[in-house]
Amino acid sequence: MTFEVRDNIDIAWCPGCGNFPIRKALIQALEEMNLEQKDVVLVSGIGQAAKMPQYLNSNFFNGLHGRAMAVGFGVKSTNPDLKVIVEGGDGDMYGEGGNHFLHNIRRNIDVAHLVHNNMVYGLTKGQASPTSQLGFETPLQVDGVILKPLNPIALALSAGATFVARAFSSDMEKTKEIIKKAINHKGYALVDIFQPCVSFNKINTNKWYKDNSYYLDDNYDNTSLSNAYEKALEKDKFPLGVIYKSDEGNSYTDRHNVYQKENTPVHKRKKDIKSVNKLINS
Amino acid sequence: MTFEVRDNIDIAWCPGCGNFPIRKALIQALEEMNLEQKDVVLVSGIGQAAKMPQYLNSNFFNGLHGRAMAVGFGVKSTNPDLKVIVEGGDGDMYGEGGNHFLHNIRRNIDVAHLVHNNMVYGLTKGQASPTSQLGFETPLQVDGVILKPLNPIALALSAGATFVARAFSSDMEKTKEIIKKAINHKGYALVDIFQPCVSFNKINTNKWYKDNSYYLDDNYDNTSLSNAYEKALEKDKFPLGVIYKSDEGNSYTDRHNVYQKENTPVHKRKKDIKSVNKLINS
Amino acid sequence: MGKTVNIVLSGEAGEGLKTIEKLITDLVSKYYYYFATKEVMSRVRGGNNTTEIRISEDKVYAFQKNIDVLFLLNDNALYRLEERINEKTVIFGSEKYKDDKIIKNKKSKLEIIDLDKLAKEAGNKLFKNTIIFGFLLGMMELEREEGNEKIKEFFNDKKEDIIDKNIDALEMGYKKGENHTDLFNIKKGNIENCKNISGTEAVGIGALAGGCNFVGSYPMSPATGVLTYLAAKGKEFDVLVEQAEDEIAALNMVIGSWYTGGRGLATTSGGGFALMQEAVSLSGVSETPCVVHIAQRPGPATGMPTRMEQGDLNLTVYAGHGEFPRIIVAPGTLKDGIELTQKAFYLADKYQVPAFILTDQFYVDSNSQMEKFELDEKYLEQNIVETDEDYKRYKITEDGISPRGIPGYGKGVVKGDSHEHTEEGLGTEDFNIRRKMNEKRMRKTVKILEDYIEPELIGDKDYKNLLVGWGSTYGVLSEYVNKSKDSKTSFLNIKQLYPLSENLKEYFEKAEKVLVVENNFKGQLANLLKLELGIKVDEKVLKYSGEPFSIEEIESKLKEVL
Amino acid sequence: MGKTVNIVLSGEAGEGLKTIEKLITDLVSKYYYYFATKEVMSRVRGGNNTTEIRISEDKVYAFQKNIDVLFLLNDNALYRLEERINEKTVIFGSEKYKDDKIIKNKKSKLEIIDLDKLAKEAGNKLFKNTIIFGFLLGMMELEREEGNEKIKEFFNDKKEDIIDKNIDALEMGYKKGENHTDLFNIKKGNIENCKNISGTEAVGIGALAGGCNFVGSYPMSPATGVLTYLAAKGKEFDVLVEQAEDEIAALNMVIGSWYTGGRGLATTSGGGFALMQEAVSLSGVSETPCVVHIAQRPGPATGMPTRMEQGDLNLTVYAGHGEFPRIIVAPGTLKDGIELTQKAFYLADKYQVPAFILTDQFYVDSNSQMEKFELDEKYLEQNIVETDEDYKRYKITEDGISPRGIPGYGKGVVKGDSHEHTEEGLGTEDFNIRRKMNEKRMRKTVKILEDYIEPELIGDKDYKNLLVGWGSTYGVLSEYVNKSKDSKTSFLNIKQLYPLSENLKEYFEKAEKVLVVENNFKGQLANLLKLELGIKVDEKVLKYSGEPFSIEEIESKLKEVL
Ligand SMILES: Cc1ncc(C[n+]2csc(CCOP(=O)(O)OP(=O)(O)O)c2C)c(N)n1
Ligand SMILES: Cc1ncc(C[n+]2csc(CCOP(=O)(O)OP(=O)(O)O)c2C)c(N)n1
Ligand code: SF4
Ligand code: SF4
Ligand SMILES: [Mg+2]
Ligand SMILES: [Mg+2]
Repeated sequence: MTFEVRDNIDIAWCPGCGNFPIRKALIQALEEMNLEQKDVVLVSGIGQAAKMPQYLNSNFFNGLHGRAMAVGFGVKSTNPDLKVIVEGGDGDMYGEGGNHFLHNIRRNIDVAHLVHNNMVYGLTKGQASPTSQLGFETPLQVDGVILKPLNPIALALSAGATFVARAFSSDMEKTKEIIKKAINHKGYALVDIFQPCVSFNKINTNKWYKDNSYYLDDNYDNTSLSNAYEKALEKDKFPLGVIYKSDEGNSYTDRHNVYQKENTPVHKRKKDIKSVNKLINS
Repeated sequence: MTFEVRDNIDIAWCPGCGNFPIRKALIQALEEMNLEQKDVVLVSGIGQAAKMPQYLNSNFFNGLHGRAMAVGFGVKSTNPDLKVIVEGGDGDMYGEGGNHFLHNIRRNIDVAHLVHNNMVYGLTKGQASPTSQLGFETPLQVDGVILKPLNPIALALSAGATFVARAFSSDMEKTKEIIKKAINHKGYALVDIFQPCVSFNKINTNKWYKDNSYYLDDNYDNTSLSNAYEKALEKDKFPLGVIYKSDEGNSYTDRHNVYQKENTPVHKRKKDIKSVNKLINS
Repeated sequence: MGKTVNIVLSGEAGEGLKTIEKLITDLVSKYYYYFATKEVMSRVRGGNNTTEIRISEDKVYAFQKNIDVLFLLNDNALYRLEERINEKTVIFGSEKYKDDKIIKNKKSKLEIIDLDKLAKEAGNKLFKNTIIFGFLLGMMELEREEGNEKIKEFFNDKKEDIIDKNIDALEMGYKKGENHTDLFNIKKGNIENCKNISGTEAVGIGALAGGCNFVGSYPMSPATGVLTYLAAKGKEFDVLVEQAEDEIAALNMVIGSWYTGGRGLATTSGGGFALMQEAVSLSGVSETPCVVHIAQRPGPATGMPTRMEQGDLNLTVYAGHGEFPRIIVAPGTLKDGIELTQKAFYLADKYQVPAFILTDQFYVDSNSQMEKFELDEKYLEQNIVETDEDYKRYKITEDGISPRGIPGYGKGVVKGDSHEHTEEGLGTEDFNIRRKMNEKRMRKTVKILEDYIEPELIGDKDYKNLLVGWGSTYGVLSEYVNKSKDSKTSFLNIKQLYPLSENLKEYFEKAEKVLVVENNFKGQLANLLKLELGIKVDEKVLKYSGEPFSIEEIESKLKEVL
Repeated sequence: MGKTVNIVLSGEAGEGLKTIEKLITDLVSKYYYYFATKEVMSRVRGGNNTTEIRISEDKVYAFQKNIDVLFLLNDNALYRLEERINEKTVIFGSEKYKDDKIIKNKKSKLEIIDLDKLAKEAGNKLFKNTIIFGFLLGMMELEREEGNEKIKEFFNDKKEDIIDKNIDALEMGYKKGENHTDLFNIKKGNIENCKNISGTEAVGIGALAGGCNFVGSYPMSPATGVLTYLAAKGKEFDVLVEQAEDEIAALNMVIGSWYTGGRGLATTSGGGFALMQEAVSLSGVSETPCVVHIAQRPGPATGMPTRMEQGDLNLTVYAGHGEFPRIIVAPGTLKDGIELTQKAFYLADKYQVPAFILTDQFYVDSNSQMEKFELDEKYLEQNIVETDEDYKRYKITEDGISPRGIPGYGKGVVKGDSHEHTEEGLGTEDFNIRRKMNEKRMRKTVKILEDYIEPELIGDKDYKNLLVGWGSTYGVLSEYVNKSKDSKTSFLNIKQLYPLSENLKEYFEKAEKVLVVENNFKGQLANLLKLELGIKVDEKVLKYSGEPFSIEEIESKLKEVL
C-alpha cells in the first residue's frame, strides 16, 4: 500500500516546477506516518497546486477554486477519524478562499492546510496572486502589482491559528518534516510552502526563495506568540520552520456539543425514526 | 444643507441601541468637516448597522450583505473626488464580507470603513457574529460560541492597514473625532466601533463595553507598528482611539496607472470612437 | 363550511405578539380548528406587525384579509390596516382611537380598552399580553383554569410571585372578554390527534426524519428558523450544526459532509441561494448529494426580507452552471413539509443529486394543526457501499447511478472530482469520456421520475376548471375549493416541481380551463409546465406585492375569470 | 466554394504553437482567407495541443476535422489525432513515426522530417518554430523576403545575431517546403481591407467602443484574455482595470462603478458567473447597469476549463433571485463580437439593467479576417442626468425608466437601494409601492424590445429548412449553408437571446422544418424559443463533448435529418 500513483500517470506540471518535490515530501510524510490511504482525505480546490490529490493515491475531493477549506471542514467534522489535508495555491487559498481561511482558523478545525506559495497564479497563466510582491509585472498587472502582498503568517496568527509554519519546496526533507508536524498537530495547521513557478514567476525563482529565506534555529521558541509575530513581520528574509505552535485549545470537533456527547463520527450514529415520531405524536 | 434627515423619518432601530449615537457622531463629523452631501457617498451592506445610510441625507448605495467594501472600491476608484464611507455591522464586514475586508486593506483604497461591533447579528435576531466572545449563548450557538472571536484590529494590521482605530458608540464626541480622522486619512481607514445591542446581546452591554475598554493616552505613539500590535493583542481591556496610523504609502488611486496618467476621474474622461476605430482599421 | 372568526393582534415588533399567539393557539386548538400567521417588518423593535389567528369550526388554511376582531396594542397600530377592516369589524383600542378617521370611514365598531392602563394596574406593562390572553379566553368562554395552567406552564422558570400576578392579569382580561362572547359564536368541538406546528418546524422535523446529521448554514430570513430549530435539537438528535461564515462556505461544507457519509442540509433564502450556485454545480458534477432548503422572500436582491414571494423557482430549476439533474419539492401542507423534506434527503442520497425544498416566508411563519401520523423509516436508508480495492467512484452504469462509497469504509479510496473525470474520478480531457459521463449523469433523470412524488388533487375528480398551484398557495386554494362547493373547480397541488412527470398531463387533459395561481410576476410554474409538458395555461393568477393571497382575493379573482 | 487546405500543428503546451500561428496567419491573410483555432489542455507545459490553420480561396469559419497537412512537433504528438487523419493526410514527423500503427491504419502519408535535428543544426532547438514557418512559406510559394520581414518584426527586441540565425532557419525550412508545393494548390488572391483578430480581441475592442472605463474581474479561462487585453490597453484608453479577490467582489465593484457614472465590465466563465448571481440581482433591483462577458466552457463545476460548450444560456436567462429584466447577446462573427459588446454597454446604460455577452472558448480562442468598418459613435452616449435638489432616483415613469443621476453631478443626492424602495430610494415595506416598483422595472422589457438586435439570415430567403443557432456555431452553420448550395436550407443566427422579439416568429412560420443546433445537452435555445415564442422545433442537433462542431460533422448530421 503506497500513496504513490501507478507510474503511467501523466503529471501536468511543468518540468522543474516546485510542486514535484512537495508531492514527494507529502507522499513520504504520509508513508512515514504509517497512515493508510483509506483514512486520509486530500481536499483541494483548483489551480496547479490543487491538482496534487490527482497525483497521489488516496481519498480525495477536488472541488471548487477557493472552497477547499469549507469542504475540508465538512469532511473532518463529519468524521473526525479521518486525517484531512487541505491543499492548494496562494490564489486558491488566500484569494478566492480568503474568507474560509480566516474563519476556519477561528474554528481550529483539525486539518493540515498546505498552501503552495509561488506568488503567482500558475494555472491561469501568470496573473498576480495575493502574495505577489510589489512591482511584479504580469500581463494583467502591466505596470506591476500595487497591492501590498498578503502576509499569510501574520494573518494566520492574528486569526488565532494554533500552528503556523513555512516551508520551501526545494528542501524536500525539511518540508516533509514540517508537513508531518502539521498533520500531527491537533487543530488547524498552516504550512505556507514557498514554491518556485518556473513558467510564470521569473522574479521569485528558486534562487530568490533560497536567498530570501533562512531556517529558524533549534533554540527558537515557537510557543511564544510574540516571537512568532516578530518572525512573521521580518522584512529582510523569510523564516522557515514552525513559527508558532500552541496547544492552548482543543480542536473544533473536541469542543462541539455533538462530540462532547460522544466520539462516534456523526454519520455513523444510528438514526431511529421513533424518536422523530415523538416530535409529531407527542 | 445638512446631513440630517427630515424629522418624520421612522428609524427602525430599537430604543437604546448604540447605533443612534453613531449616527449623530457621523452626521456631526461630516458637517464639521464642511462636506457637501453631494460629494459624500455612504456605501453599506445589510444589517442593523448597514441601515445607517437610510437615516442620513446624502448619496448612498445600500447593497448586499457583506459586499459593501467591493462596491465602495468601485465608487472611489471611478471617482476619487468623492468621499466614500463604507459602513456596516461585524457580521456584514468581517463575516460575509471578510474577503473584501482583507483585500481592500491591501489595496489601501481611500475609504473610511466604519464597522459597528456589537458582537452579535442584530437584524437576524441574535446569532453569533465573528466577534462574539467565547461561550456566548444564542438560539443557534445553544451551548455557547466555540469559535475564537475575530480580532479586527490585529487582522487589519496584519493585512497592512494604514489606519486602524477603535471607538465606543456611547462616547459620541470621541467617536466623532475618530471618524473625522478616518475620513481625513488618505487611504484605507478602519474604525471598529463598540456598539451595544440592547436586544440581543445581554452580555456585552453598554456597561461591559465601558468596563472593558480604555482610551489610549495622548502620548501613545500610534505611528509604531509594534506599539499597535501590542495594543491589538491586549487581553484585559480593549484600547480605544487611533491605534495605528501610517503615511507610508499612497492610496490605491494614486498608484493606479490610469491615475498616474492624469487626475480626472475615469468616468469623466472623454471617449473618442476614432481611437477605437484605429484598432479595427489600422 | 362552518363559521370562522378572524382575530388580529396589531402591535410593535418586540411587543410580545408571539407570546399571545402561542398561548392562545395552544388552548384553542383543542376545541377548534385554527390557522395562525403573522406579517412582520424587517426590524427588531417598533414599526407595526400583526398576528392573525383564524378560529373555525372547519379546517382553515388561508390568510384572511377581513378582520373580525382587532386588538390595537398601541397608538400606532392601525395605520396599515385600513384595507382590512369594515363595518363588521370590532376593534379594541385605547381612547386615542375615539375620533380615528379610518375607523369612522370604515364604519367599524370601536370598543375602548386601555391595555396599558390595565397592565399598569396589574403591576407591570409586561402584563398586557396576559390580559389580552385572558380577554380572548373570556370572549371564547373557555375555562379560566385552563388559562391558568397555560400561564404556569409558560412562566415555569419564573418566580411564583410573577406567576400569581399573571394569573391575576388573566382574570382581569377574562372579565372584560366575557362581555363580548357575542363576537365568538362558534361551535366548540373536540379536536383530537392533532399537533400544532409551524412550517419551520415541519421542515426541521422532516430533516430529522430524513436522517440529517449535519447543518452548515448562514442565517437569513425567513430560513433561519429551520437552522435554530435544528440547533436546538442537535445534541439530542446527533446533528452537527455549524454557522458558516457565508453561504458559499455553507453549501461546500454540506457537500464535504455528504462526501464523507453525512446527510447535510443548508437552509437559506433566495439571496443566499444565489451565492450557492457554483456549489450546486459542484454537487451536480461530483455526484455528491446535497439538500438545500430555500425559504423564498420577495427579491430581487434584499427585496423585502420578511415578506413572501414564490419568485425563485426559476433560479432553482436552472441553478448552477452546466447541465445536471436535480430534484425540487415544494410543501403545501404541514405534513408535506415533513414528508417532502424527509424524501429530499432520501432522493438526494439515492440519486446522488442536489435536492431542493422550496418554501416561502408565509409557509414557514404560519402554524396550524396537523393530524398526527407515523413516519416511514424507509427514508432513512442509505445507499452507501463498502469499497473494494479497485473501487471506481464514477462507474458508468445503465441507469447512470454509480455505487457510492465514502472514505474509510472499505479497502478502496474515493475520488470526488469537480472536473470532468474518468470512472476512477481522475480529471480527463477525453471528449469521449466527457460525452459518456455527461450522458450517464443526465440519465439519472429517468430513474428519478420513477420515484416521482404524486401531486394532490383537492376537490371533485370530474372538474371543468383546474386550479394549479405549488407551495404555500395550498392553503388558500384548498380552502377556496372546499368552501366554494363548486364541483366544477378543483385544485391540483404539485409537490414535486422538478423533474416533472409526464403523468401530470392527465390532469390537464381533463380540464377545460387551466388556471395557475402563483406569488410571482412571471408565472414561473406556468412556464415550466408549458416548457416541460407542453401544457397550455389559460390564465395566470399572479400576485407579487409581498403579501400572500387572501381567501377573499382568490374568491374575487376567480369569480372574474371562471 | 473554392479550395481549402487544413494545416494542423500538433505539439506540447508551451512549445510555441502560438508563435507559428501568429507568423503564418499574418502573412497568408494578405493572399488567402483563413480561419485559425486551437484546442489546448488545461496545463502550462506538456500534454498535447493542436493549432489548426485553414487556408482557403473563400471565406471559411469552421473547425475542420480532417487534416490535410499535419506537423508533429514531437514524438508524442499523434495519439489524440487518430480520428482526424486519413489517406489524404500528409504528415511531417520524425523517424519515430516510421512504423506508427495509426498512420499505417489510416493509410496517411508520412514525410520524415527531424525538426529537432534541423533546429540543432540551425543552432538552437528554439528555431524549430522558425523552420516550420519557413517550411510553410516554401510550401505555399510565398516570398522568402516577406518571411524575413515578419521575423524581423517579431524578434525586433532581440539581438541582430538572433534575427540572422532565425532568417537562416527560415531558409532551411523554406527549402524543404519548396519540395511540397503540391500540397498547396490554392489560387493566390489579394485580400484587402481586412484585419486579423480573435474573438477575445473582438470583445475587448467592443468594450472600448462601448465606452468601458472600468474592469473588475477575476481570472478564469477562457475569459481571461479579454481581461488582459483591456489591461494592456488600459492606460491608453482610460480604463481602470483591477483584479478582484473573487468574482463576487468583481461584479460588486463593477456595480459600484456604474453607480458612480462609470461603465464597468466583468469578464468571467460559468463558474465565476455562478458566483455573481446575487450581484446580478442587485443590479436588477437597484437598476444599476452592469455588463458581464461570460465565455462559456463545459460544466458542471470545473468541467473542462479549456474546452467549449454553450451550456450556460439558462443560467444567464434566469440569473439572480427574484424577477427583473435583462439583456443577453451572443456574437457569432468577429464583427458581432465588437458590435454586440459595444451595444451591451449602450443598452445596459439606457435601460439600467444587467447586460450579458455570451461567448465560448471556441469563439474567443479562434481568429480570422474581419472586414474593416467604422464604429457607430452613438453607442458612447450616456443617459445620465444632472440631479436637482429633490431628485428621485426611482421615479415611476410610464416606460419604467427613471432618469439616472450619479453622485456629485448636480445638486441632488442619489440613493441606490437593494431593498424594495420608494421613488426616493429608501427601503419600504409598503405592498402597493412594492407592486408598482416591480411593475415599473418589468415594464422596461417593452422598451428593450424596441431596440431588439435583429438576427442574421444566411442563405436564401425562400427556405424550406431553417437551421437556428447562436454564438460560435455561426461559423460552421454559415459555412455549411454557403457551401451546400442547397437553396432549401438557410441559417438564422440569433444575436439577441433575451428578451426575444415576437418578430422572430416570422422566420419560423416560413420554415417547414426547424432545426436548432447547439453545443449543449438540453437544447437550451430551442427550449427558450418554445417557451418565449411558442416555436415548435423539429430537431435538435446537439453536441456536448467539449469539442466544437466540425464542418464534416454538421454535413453528415444534417444529411441524416434533412
Ligand atoms: C470560481 C473560479 N474562478 C476562477 C477560476 C480560474 N482559476 C483556476 S486556478 C486559478 C488561480 C491559480 O492560482 P493559485 O491558486 O495560486 O494556484 P497555482 O496554479 O499558482 O498553483 C484561477 C483563477 C476557477 N477555476 N474558478
Ligand atoms: C447573502 C445574505 N445572507 C444573509 C443575509 C441575512 N442577514 C441580514 S443582516 C445579517 C447579519 C447582521 O449582523 P451584523 O452584520 O453584525 O449587523 P447588525 O444587525 O448586528 O448591525 C444577516 C445574516 C442577507 N441579507 N444576505
Ligand atoms: S505554471 Fe508554474 S506552478 Fe504551474 S506547473 Fe508550471 S511551474 Fe508549476
Ligand atoms: S437589534 Fe440590537 S443592533 Fe439592532 S437595532 Fe436593536 S439594539 Fe440595535
Ligand atoms: Mg499560485
Ligand atoms: Mg452585529
